[in-house]
Amino acid sequence: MTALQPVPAGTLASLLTAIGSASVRDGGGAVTVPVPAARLETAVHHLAGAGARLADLFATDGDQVTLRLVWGLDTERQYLITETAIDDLEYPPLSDIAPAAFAEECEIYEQFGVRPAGGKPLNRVALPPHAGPDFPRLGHQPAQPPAEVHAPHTVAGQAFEFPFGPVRQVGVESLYYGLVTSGEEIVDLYLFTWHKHRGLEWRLRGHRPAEALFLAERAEGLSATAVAWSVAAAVESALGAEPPPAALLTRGIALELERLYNHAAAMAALCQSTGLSVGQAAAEIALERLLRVNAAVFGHRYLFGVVEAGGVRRGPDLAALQVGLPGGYGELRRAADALLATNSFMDRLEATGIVTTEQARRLGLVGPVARASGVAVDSRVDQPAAPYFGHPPAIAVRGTGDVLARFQVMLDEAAESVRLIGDLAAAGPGTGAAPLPGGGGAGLGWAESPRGEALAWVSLDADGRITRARLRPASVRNWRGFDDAARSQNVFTDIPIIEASFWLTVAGTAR
Amino acid sequence: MSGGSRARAVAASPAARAPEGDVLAARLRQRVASQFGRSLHIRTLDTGSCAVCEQEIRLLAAPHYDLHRLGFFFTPAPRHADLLLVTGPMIRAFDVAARKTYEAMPGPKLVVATGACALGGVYPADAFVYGAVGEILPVDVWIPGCPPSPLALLQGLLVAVDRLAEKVSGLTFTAGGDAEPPAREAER
Amino acid sequence: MPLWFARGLRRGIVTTRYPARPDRSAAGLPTPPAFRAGVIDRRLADRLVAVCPSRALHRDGGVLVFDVGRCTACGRCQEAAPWAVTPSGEFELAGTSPAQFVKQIGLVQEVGQ
Amino acid sequence: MSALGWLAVAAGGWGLAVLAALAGGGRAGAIRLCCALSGLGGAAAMAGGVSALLWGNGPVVTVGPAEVAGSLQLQATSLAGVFAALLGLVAVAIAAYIPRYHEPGPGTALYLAVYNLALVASVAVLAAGGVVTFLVAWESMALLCYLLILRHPSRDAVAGGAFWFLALSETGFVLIIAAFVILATKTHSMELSVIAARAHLVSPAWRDTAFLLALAGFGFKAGLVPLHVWLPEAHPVAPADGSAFLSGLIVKLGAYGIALFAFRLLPAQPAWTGLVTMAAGALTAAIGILYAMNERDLKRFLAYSTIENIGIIVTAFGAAMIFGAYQQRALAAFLLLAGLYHVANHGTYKTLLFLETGVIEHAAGTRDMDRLGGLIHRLPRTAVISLAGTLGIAALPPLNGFVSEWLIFQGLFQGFRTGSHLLGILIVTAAATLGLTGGLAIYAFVRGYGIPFLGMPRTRPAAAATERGQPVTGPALLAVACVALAVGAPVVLLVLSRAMRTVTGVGLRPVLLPGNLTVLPAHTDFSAFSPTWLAVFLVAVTAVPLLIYLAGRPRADSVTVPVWDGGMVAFKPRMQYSAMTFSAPTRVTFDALYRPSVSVRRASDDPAGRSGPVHYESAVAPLFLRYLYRPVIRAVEWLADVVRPLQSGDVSLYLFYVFLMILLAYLVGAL
Repeated sequence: MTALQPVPAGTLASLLTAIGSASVRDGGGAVTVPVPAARLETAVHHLAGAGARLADLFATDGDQVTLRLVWGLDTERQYLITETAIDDLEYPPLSDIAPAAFAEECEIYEQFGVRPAGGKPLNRVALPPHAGPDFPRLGHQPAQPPAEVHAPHTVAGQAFEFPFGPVRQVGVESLYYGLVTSGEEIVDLYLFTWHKHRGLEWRLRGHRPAEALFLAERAEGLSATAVAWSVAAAVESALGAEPPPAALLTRGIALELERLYNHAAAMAALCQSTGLSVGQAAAEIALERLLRVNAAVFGHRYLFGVVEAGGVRRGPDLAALQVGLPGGYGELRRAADALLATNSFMDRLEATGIVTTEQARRLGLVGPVARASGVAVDSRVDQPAAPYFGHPPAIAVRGTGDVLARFQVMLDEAAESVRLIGDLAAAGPGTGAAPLPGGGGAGLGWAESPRGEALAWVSLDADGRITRARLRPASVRNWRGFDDAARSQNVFTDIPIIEASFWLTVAGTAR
Repeated sequence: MSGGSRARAVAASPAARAPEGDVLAARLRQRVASQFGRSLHIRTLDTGSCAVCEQEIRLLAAPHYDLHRLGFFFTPAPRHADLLLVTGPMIRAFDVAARKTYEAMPGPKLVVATGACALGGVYPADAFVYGAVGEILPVDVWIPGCPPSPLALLQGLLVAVDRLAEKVSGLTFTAGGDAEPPAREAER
Repeated sequence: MPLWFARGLRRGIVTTRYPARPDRSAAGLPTPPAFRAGVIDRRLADRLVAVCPSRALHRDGGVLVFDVGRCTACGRCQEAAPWAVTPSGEFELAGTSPAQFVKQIGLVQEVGQ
Repeated sequence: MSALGWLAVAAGGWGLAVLAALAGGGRAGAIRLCCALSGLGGAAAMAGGVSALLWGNGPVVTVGPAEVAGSLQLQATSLAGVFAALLGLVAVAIAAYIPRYHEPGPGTALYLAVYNLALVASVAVLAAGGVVTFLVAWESMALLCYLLILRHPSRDAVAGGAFWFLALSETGFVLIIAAFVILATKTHSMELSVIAARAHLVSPAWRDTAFLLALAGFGFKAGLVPLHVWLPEAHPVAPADGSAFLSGLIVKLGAYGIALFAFRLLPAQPAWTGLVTMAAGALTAAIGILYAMNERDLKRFLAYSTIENIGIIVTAFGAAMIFGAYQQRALAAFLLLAGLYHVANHGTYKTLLFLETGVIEHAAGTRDMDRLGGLIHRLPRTAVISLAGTLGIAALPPLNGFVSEWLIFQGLFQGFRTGSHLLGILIVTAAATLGLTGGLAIYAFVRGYGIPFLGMPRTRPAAAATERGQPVTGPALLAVACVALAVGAPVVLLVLSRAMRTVTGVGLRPVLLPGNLTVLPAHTDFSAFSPTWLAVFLVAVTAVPLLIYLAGRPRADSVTVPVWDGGMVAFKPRMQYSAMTFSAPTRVTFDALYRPSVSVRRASDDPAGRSGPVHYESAVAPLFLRYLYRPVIRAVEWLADVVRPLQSGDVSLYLFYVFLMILLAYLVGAL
């Protein structure tokens, strides 16, 4: 979705003056502000203090490494990008001010060799342990490999690590948990995701947008539309292309269908994790029917290949939508009602895996997880763009932050999605794509995936090839809340429940 | 690793797979079919999929498809598994785990590569991925699709235990009749 | 639990009869392309090869080689040449050797102009 | 030769050992000679103990003029026989252990001299026929043990631990003196046998007072809760053989003292003193094992387990007293026998375990369970021997601990024979408490053996551990003794039943051993089992499948693959159960007792996100130190401040004090 309105006066302006940024560049989907390395720390202080949400942090590698911070100015309906050129190998430790930045700091160190000053230990995020100097990176190799300082069992301490994975239950993605436990409660929990790192950002370089979308859809298949949309939007805003409104309506329908089936799948997973097979069966019936709706409407059960740079490749089969959707959602609704009336199920959900509002803000969580913890962040409303201008969704928010709250948020969102689909379908969606103009550029794109805000930043060279693509699916953010949730007075058997309620993918994190 | 040579052959060139490899595979499948034909336990292995193949595999057990009626069962323990259902392009960082899982299974055992990634479609072999499951594990049955629908998975599993004949070798993927190419075909 | 029991009875059976009977839902699935004989020349073949994002197509002299295993049924080749490429409708594609997936589509001499 | 003669020989041998140690000046040869003499003395002591058991109480032998208070009065008694035999066994094992454990040197020589003197003092306690002899021997034993603990005074915590031992043992000594003084004044005799004969002269009030004083006084040494705090402080700081001697024997002397008062000096006890004794025992057993559960230091762990076993023994004694009061003399004798049997058993395997702890400490450089691991591969001999001791102390058949605990349970289960419902219930409650204790003991020793010996080494030293040059004969001897005490149970019971006839006048033989190696607990109509056949059966049950397995070896075409680990890169030592995590459930269940305090320092607590290690600490609150001893210590210090003014340093003032005291004494005498 491309942001269309100009830079407003007021808070943003005052922020910019506070940052002391000389030149402001609008367009490319966001307000872009150059910030010299010397003033970066104060700028981050100001922005974090003013309640700006650090949505992403990444680096690009030209003749020198450039650090880009993406801020969600959720009150300003805007994204703000600060650009900082790093001349030496260090930059001020941003995660001390905005803790959400930590994992990205680690990633940037792995990929570009620049690290936050102060020498705090950095975890390994994407690179496998055996990655040598010749292992492909986006930038230069780090001075020394990132220390793996995940929760070692200190002898003075009395906890031990319970290894779990990477090959886990049947039909789930590969993921390694280090579960540090005192024998009863969970003391700490950490994840290794490099088992699934496929180097997508590295692959995307040199591709044309069309091929890039093919790969981007497969970065996180369960939110293919959202990720593809974010990349497409980034390309469009980089090149200044205007997708036809009908195509944007189509994207909206696809995105909401995606949300619908994902929440059904999450419901099935919740039932499985609580051992309620009958509920799982009911939820899976709903899921399968919704997937068939997808296939009937867009020709693919998981909505691959709908979004195209500049528009969409396929239009929705509205007849099939009218026929299929009510039935599919009816199944979902009935299963949900039955579940809400099943005490043995609800008791497992209540007060399990609590994420406090403070944690959610601190770690920059997004999507249903954040909204269940009382943080009403939703890029469809905070940074609205077509087609959501005319059709704003009602955001579902809960305060308790436990699994039950996340479940309820998902149910409310499902209902809202059905309503939205109705509106969007009524507004006359269609197919078609605007041709992409030539000339390079860089732009930011975003879409609200079922897991939350999916961001993408793409820069293209003159003949339309990608020079750097940054993918940030929502999973990247929300896995960071997972260990906090798992730690809050839980026992082993709660962890699958919490994981199901987060409903994240490893593929999206490792990409 | 017993199937190593076969795996290499696959890697070398898909077209030129050693025929005696086929014979071996067929014999193995018959053996498995005779022993586990009506009760086969499946362990899944994700070597870097995009999480959609996993979703489809989970749906195999859902009411709409219910693979249990065909005598297939999922088991989390490779020790109890007769068939390894592999998704993803076989990430290099994961090969240790993949080999361990395969070696943890008792013989006779089958490997089914699932999805275009696992068949070398999406990711070319490079520093991140081997590009195909066959590079590491001795695959017996290949199931194309992105993702392979639960029906396709069912058919593949039944082929794996010789309860269905594979039909892909019989397909030509050519359609009869001919139409005149429109003029606008020239540019673009 | 009685609640669930009643629900189950009311819900009835949704399970497919596949493989005993064909399943109607298969109709909605994306399927690999089928190439119309006698329409595809080398130029078109090269364009099809170029649009294929998953390297399922390559041209080997006068033959278009199609690796079904690598095909993601994304439909890009059909968009590129709808008159020459149609959905095959085949979804039962499991094979017991990679060789079975490799299909040779004969090309014709220059068509058009 | 008479029992007393054997004991005299033992004392002589140990005396010579002292001389050898001092004369040798710590040369290796001299130390070996000293240990040889010490071992011979031990053998003699065993002989003396056994013969005392078999041939009953000997005559009282007075060395020196009878009328002088300082003269030695000695007598070999059946009651002391078990303890004497145990003393001998422990002495032999330790003698075989020392030469490889202590490196030669003057310090060692001095230590050996002290140790052998302590042996002499202990045997004197057991052979004492008179009050003065007993008290002198007792006190010297205590002081010598204090010196034993001080083997390495430079190390930290040693002085503290030793002082705990000395302070509590002196406190107990005062009470013991008081008890003896009461008896002596009421029976007008300083000779134990005479006191026992005239016990009926003592008025019930004085009798019970004396007994309770003795119970408390000896309780300090035996480690009855809440008088137990010195054990976990003193054992870790003493050298391995020193702790073995403390736990194996010295605490048993406390039990001997209690038995001496309960069954020899004051045989006619009312039920309520027995009840008090039994309750104290049961409480001690339960609390001992519960605290053992949350110790990471092997020696502290074993020390608490000693407290538990003393509790079991004293429970048996208390129940015996109750049955005695209710004229169930057979049961009383039977429970006393069972208690004594457990004394012998515990002395054996606890000595073994402490000695092996010393081996582990020397091999791996630590006693902290959470720094050990995988020792079964590096110290195979130690592992096997320790396993014998562990099975014994966990009271698992076919080892000796099971036999004696089974006997005790069988005795307690017959509480209904008292005829009083209340007492019956109380006794069975005690049995239930011991049941809980037994269960926890198995849990504790699965942990105590599994964490150090199984799994992977948790530290580099543990990985590099080797048992080359480590002592083995001593512990091995004790392991053999453990098996013998179990398999040879009928013989042991034969001997003990003879001793019981001497002590209680009840001939248990017919109701104990009806032939074919079967044991009946005191009444023929209750229950029966045969330790020997059980052992044979169990060995067969384990051996047969083993043979079948060995017969059907894995066939050639089968493959061996590593254990399924979820495909992770590599197991790390940090991924195994640690001592404290293994016992976490008990900390939750019994948190009322433990009051565990948890402190977590976690990377994600630093606002900068997730880096750095997690550090988790869970400490168990030392209730007795906090709520019992600290106030007492403060009171004592306050008292000292109060009376300090008396100490002016002025001689004439001191003479005045003396004058006042004499005056007071005359006045008291005149009344």
